[in-house]
Amino acid sequence: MVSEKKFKISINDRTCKRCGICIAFCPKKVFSSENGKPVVVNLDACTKCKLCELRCPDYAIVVGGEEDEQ
Amino acid sequence: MGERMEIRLSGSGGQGLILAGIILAEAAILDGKNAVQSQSYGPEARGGASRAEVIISESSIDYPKVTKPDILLALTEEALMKYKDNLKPDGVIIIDSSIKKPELPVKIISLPIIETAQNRTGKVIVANIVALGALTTATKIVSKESTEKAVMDRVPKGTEELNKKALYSGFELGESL
Amino acid sequence: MRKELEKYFRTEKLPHIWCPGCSHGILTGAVVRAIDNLKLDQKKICIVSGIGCSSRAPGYLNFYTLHTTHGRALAFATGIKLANPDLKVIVLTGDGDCAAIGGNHFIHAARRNIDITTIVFNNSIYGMTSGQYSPMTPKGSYATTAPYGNIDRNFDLCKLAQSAGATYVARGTVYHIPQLIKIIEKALQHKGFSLVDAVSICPTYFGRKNKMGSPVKMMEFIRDVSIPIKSAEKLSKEELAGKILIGEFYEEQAPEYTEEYAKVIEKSQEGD
Amino acid sequence: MSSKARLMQGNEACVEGAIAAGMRFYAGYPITPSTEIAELSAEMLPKVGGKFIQMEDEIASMGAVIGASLTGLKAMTATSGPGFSLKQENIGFASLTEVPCVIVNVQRGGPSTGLPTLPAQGDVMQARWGTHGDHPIIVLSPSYVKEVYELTIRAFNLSEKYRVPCILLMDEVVAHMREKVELPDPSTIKIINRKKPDPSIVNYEPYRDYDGDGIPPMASFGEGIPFHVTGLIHDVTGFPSTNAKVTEALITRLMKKIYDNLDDIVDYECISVEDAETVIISFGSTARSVLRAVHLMRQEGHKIGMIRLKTIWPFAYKAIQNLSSAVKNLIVAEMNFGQLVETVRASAGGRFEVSGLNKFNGELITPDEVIAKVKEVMGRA
Repeated sequence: MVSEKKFKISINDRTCKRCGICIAFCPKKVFSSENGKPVVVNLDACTKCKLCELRCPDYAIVVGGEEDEQ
Repeated sequence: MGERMEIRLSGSGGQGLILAGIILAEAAILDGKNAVQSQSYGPEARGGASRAEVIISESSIDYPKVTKPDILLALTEEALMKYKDNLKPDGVIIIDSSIKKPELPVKIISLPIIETAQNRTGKVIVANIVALGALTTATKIVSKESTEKAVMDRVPKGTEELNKKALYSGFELGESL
Repeated sequence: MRKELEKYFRTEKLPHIWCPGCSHGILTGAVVRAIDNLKLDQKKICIVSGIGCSSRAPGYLNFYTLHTTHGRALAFATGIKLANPDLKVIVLTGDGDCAAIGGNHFIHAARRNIDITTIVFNNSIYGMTSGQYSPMTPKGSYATTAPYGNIDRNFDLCKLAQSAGATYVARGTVYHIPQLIKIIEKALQHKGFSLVDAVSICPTYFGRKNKMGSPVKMMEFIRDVSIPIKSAEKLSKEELAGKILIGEFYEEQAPEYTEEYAKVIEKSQEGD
Repeated sequence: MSSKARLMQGNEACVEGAIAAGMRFYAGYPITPSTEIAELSAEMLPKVGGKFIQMEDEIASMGAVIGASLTGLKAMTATSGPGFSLKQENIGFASLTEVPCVIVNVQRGGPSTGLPTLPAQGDVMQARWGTHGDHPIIVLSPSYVKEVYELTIRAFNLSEKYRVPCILLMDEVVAHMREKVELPDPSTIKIINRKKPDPSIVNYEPYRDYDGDGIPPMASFGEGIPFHVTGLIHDVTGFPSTNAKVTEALITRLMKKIYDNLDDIVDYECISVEDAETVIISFGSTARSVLRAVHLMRQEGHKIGMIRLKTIWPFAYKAIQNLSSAVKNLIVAEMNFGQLVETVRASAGGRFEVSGLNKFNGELITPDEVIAKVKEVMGRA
């Protein structure tokens, strides 16, 4: 699925411990679980509230586009 | 070794004998001698029989405690009873005149120390300084000049005149012998 | 990890040792974000911890960091702060570390109102030693040393801190993370002893022993039982049973210890 | 400043020495018979811009001292038996993390609350092995008030030089007695400060032995180089490790930095040992009783000598090994049930008869008791 959004949500597989918190508490249900691993399935719905990033115990998620990464 | 003199100052806690011991030791140092001062600590120092010890010597002092005093000062009967034995054969005991003179095989000098403090300064609290003055002139263990300087260096600010009066009264007591 | 935060971490030490879903990682992230939001001078920050899961946090953080003995973080921190008041001193501690073995240091650091921010990673359990009850374990909960249910009454650390003399006291949770970051920011800006009781989750020990399910379920539980202080005022004692009160409890400007000691130095040198 | 003789208490000399050595931080908790050290530190430290704090307990005092030292200040605490026991946890921390600090223990009668106002030397082994695990430590013991001053300075110097906690093991007698002391001109006092990292070092590792002398240079919190300190076994970077080789290397280095420098650290005084048949080993105030006994017995023609230990740990093995074979008996005089005597016995390796003169009733061993013991031992030979 090609997103209209100009930003991405990156998930670091190396540090993610698959606790499921990001999936469960995203207000817009942006994530889905693939054997416990979060995958972005609905980027269009993302409002960049960044709660997933703030609540990730393993600093594995970054919500943001290029403008955020500069 | 030479000239090691052991002095024990005894009385009840609160009579200021530890301060008197410190001043005596400082006077000895001013005289150019060595001195060690020690004292009883703890509950004993607050009531009951209390003591301060001073050792004065021309040479260095090894063992720092008094074993056989040359001079014993006792301001209370209780202290006298506790410490009266063990003096050197040529030792001397100075007691306050309020204490009944005991029969002992050493020289005993009875002086109205506490009374003098009361009558001459109006303050019993300086009996320790009166005693120090009397001991200084009676035994000549330290010089009068050094004792006076040591007293003035140690006593609290504002009490210099009172203590000087007490010391001079004590000097007179010792010299009257 | 977000690029601008990387400088605050010893990234080569990650991933950290905490279990999946352990929210100590969330709390450590919150501390770093608060520091970043305030743009504090990284080279002026010293982070001190005691012993336990919480106390591993400083090892991942790129500041002057000190991992001390069990319960003693505040004692070491007090020495650091008094010796060098220019340092911003932050203590990261756990509920057992702070409230049990370190309880005495805690109340006295609060009493002195020394400028230290203490953040308690409060997961209601001794995690590092595998699940014994702490002074913050709710009465009736289970732990490896409370196999028949915990009969100890638990501390309210915020009340304890306030009555001991702390001048900033607040509680947040790992669920209410934006609010918690704000609270930590306020604590860091406060001059004096500040306490943040940060309610955390331990899925591995507290969760399993108390059949609370996954980290997600535990987060949901915290969400459901937390009440802002303002709303709590209208509730009865019965209605408040089992609830976690969150928000800012107390704030006061009072003489700070190291500033008071600076005056002692001045006074001692008068007339020299 | 000209030196001037004055009457000074042992505890007072300790504070004077500490400040001369550069002490700028003191944390403590009141306990007899060490309290004057805290009182005087509280008065004197702010005058030189230093800091004093009375902590909530002994454990906290030791923690605060280590914290202060990590910021670069020379720090000290003082205590007595029960408090010394409480400090042991963090003394271990300072040993492992190599944070310089000075701990004064004015020994009193024990165990437990024991005899708070009376002397003892019952903490000889606690000073060496009080904290758990293998660890380095240096322990000094003064016999004279003047020596309290000198050894307090030396305690700071050794602690800074070797990055090791240094214990000044006093006893109630030497702590509370007042004695004539002439303080030296401060400009003549040798002061040693901890080695700092060379500014050219990139990526400073706080526990790397850069100079090959076993003593890593020490940065301070607040100086700009972030680093980590932990009470866990750590590698050269300062971060925890459970690797067997790392562990072995660390403990070995910690011990070797002391045992490779015995000649620098160990100090003792030999008196009349050249032709002695009986040698008495002693330390602290007990050594003064022994000294008197030696003088008195020499006057009577007895071949008696003494070794007065100023460094107790590491032990003066050489002092025992260097004794001539003319020596028949060693007596260890100490105010305890027999602690240092076991180490002396081990050092003697069967070359000499070793016996203990022990007193543990709250009173100083007297010269007469020393003489009686010597005569008893000589009678046996």
